[in-house]
Amino acid sequence: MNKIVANADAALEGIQDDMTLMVGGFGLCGIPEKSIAALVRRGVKGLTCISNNAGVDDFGLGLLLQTRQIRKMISSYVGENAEFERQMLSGELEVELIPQGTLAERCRAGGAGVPAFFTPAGYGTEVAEGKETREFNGKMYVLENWLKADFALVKAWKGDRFGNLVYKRTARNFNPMMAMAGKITVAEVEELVEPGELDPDEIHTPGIFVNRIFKGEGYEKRIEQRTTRKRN
Amino acid sequence: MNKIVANADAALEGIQDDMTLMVGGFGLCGIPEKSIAALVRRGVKGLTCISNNAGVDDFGLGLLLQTRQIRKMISSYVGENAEFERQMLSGELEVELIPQGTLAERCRAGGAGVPAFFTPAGYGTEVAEGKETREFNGKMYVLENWLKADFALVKAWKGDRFGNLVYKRTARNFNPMMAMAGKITVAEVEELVEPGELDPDEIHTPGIFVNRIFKGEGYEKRIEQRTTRKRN
Amino acid sequence: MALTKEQMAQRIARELKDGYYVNLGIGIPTLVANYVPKGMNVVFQSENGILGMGPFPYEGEEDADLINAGKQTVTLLPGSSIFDSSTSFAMIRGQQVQLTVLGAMEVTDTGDIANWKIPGKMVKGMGGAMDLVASAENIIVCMMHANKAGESKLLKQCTLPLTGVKCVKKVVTDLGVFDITPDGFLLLERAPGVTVDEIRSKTEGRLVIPSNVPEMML
Amino acid sequence: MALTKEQMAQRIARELKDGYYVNLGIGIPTLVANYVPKGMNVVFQSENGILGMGPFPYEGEEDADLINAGKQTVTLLPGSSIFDSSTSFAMIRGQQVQLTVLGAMEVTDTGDIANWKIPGKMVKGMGGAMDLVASAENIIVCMMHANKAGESKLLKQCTLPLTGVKCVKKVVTDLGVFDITPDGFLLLERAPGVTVDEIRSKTEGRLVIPSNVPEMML
Repeated sequence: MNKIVANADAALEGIQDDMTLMVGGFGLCGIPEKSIAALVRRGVKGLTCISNNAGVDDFGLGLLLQTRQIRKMISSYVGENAEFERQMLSGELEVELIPQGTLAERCRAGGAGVPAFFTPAGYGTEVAEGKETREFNGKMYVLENWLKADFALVKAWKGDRFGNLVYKRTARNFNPMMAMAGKITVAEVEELVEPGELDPDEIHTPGIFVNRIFKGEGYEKRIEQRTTRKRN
Repeated sequence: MNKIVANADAALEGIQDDMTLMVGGFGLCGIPEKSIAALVRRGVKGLTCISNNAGVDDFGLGLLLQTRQIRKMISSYVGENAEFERQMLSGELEVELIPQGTLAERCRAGGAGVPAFFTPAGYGTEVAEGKETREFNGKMYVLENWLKADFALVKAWKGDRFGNLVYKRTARNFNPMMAMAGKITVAEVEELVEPGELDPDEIHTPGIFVNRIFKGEGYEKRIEQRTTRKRN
Repeated sequence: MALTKEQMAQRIARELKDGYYVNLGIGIPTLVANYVPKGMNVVFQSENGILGMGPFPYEGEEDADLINAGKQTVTLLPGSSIFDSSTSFAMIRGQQVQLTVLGAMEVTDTGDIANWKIPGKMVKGMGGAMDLVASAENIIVCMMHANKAGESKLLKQCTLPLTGVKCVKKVVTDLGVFDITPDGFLLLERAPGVTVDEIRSKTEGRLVIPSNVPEMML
Repeated sequence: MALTKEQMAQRIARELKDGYYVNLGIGIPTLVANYVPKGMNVVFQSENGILGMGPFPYEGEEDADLINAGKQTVTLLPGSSIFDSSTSFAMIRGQQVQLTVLGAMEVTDTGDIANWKIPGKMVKGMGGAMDLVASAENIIVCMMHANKAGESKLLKQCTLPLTGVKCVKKVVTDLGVFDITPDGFLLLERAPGVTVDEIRSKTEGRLVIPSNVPEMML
């Protein structure tokens, strides 16, 4: 079982125009930097990207917005990006906003073979418009469908050639659910280790969910809001 | 934040007749031995137990069957227990059988605030009788409801006073989902460690799901099917 | 005198109880963490996947892999845990978080809240707000009593698109503290020096004024 | 000569492909693990929470915390991972497992399967079987062709309560190998020395017999 590919370009083999991609990360934390860069090089257009956020102007998914490769974003929060705002207001970019917990659960559902589930989020708001609602134990819920993707692009800290992944701190975020929901899941890691080096009890994403894995070199890991306190 | 209680008897404070309990474990692996023993001492009757299996005659939930404390079992597989069979066939014990994956997902749903979801398991069988079914992408699914419990009794390997838990090997099984779905969740552990000793990235059950925790002494950890191979 | 933002946070901190798990929204709610009473154990949840969030890191110790839901660099306290986004919202929808504090643009006297979208303006998204307000049993809204034009933000009906319906339990503004009751906003406390008349004049929604409304103690 | 159980397992092992994730049911299916062709990488999933299950432990090295879905003590191979039951069935329902092999009491010529309940007898439960058959894209049933009374187990319609409908893709019995096709059981191979006539006489369901039915090679 060897899922290692040489680099990001090899990992994205098969991604075509108009495909739907899931892209891990929260803000700029835990985003698949190398796969995003390779998407720019690949030049595929008309992409639908499912990602909690849309990057900043010159990093993360913002890079794909600059090159107009994204047709539609499915996200929970898309602030902090002037080019995004311009394309959205001009109608070049389609945007679907989904409550963050619903987004996470819809990705998990896609990976878990659950086509639909009820959630209280968005009941009574425009998010629920056109959707089935139902009462359970006196509370109202909205029926939401699974999300799946042609490719899921995720970023982990360590991985092995079976595709087993371990994430670091809050760089975990949406990556595990998206890894589950990709028809083809590409994982980029900071460190490739030998099978057996990761304790089976500590693996966050079992390798079965990952199709291709590669080691990225020189992660920028940009910080969006650098907040600190002074030493006393 | 200190959720440590002295022992199993203190941990079960509040469990009353006719309550619904979730009990972790798969076969005899990862069962909350000490809490089960304390339930026998406590003598509560008329319990509904949600547990993948029902123990063996003289261990696990079998102990509560001997003392006739269980009114109803909700499980996926209940073999290997003569007393269980006797009570079931005589009508003393009510039994509801649920596909294992559906059972796991219904527990998770209870903990995750998802009142219902669609699953393919059981479609076209007696399991789906009386339930709503629906087609998604050409395949038929059954609507299943969440499961919740007055108390969830789980067993972990290590834990801290915040209630953070780490499980060992396949003793994990149903414990994490049940920990999520208990109104009050009681965790018994082999080792109590100081907060900070468990790496935050390696915690399987975040403490928020656990209400009480105690260290069990002298685990039997009985093996149901001891299978080995000879050394060459 | 209307409360400062710091004083609003200070007042909300008095709603904390020992053993609470708390989710603080972006803005003034974040400041509440600075006023946890000494000796009280409160665990902060950040919906991007942290329980046991600590203060900002010391300069030079920022970790790009460790941020809060506001994308700020943070630290972890002993006993903290990290989890994925679906588990994070599982605990939110599963009502394991005892207190949620968030900002709002409008709140109604039945507990409806609007805080994510202004028609005609760039919409950034609801983030986790809709999940939080639809799930939490104990939601405190923290906001200015009136907008910059002087119009009340405590309304009979929201004019903006809703974030959630009948969910807010308590409102803390720069002028006072209000419970949402079947009869409307129940005035519990006044900011020091603020009169009942001023509050009445700035509240568009149904307002219930008890015979004695104490000044808040900070 | 009808196949032995070991030979049935051996035949099924020929359905394995490099890189497959495989779930083997209790009984004869478990034996398939002994016949993985040399050099082929196959990962075994156990629905109680293992990927990369290894052989039974050496005597004295049994770990009570490490069992398979049949509750037998097992070992882990390098690259294995452990997960909870909901994640395990997430991968099963999510169709990440490429091959599922399980036993049955009855199979129909449309792919229905019954393997969990005999009315009037003690019912032990379906375990994970209903999830597996409802989800897997590639299900091979492994069973004796006829029951102890000599009655066919390859039927037009199940007489026992169903485990799943229209899900079985292939059946390996002690007499032959069959694909489930729109026209019924398509006889692909005969057990060595078993005649087409014997198979026809022992098959109650619709049977399609090609002009040439090779003997199976083991």
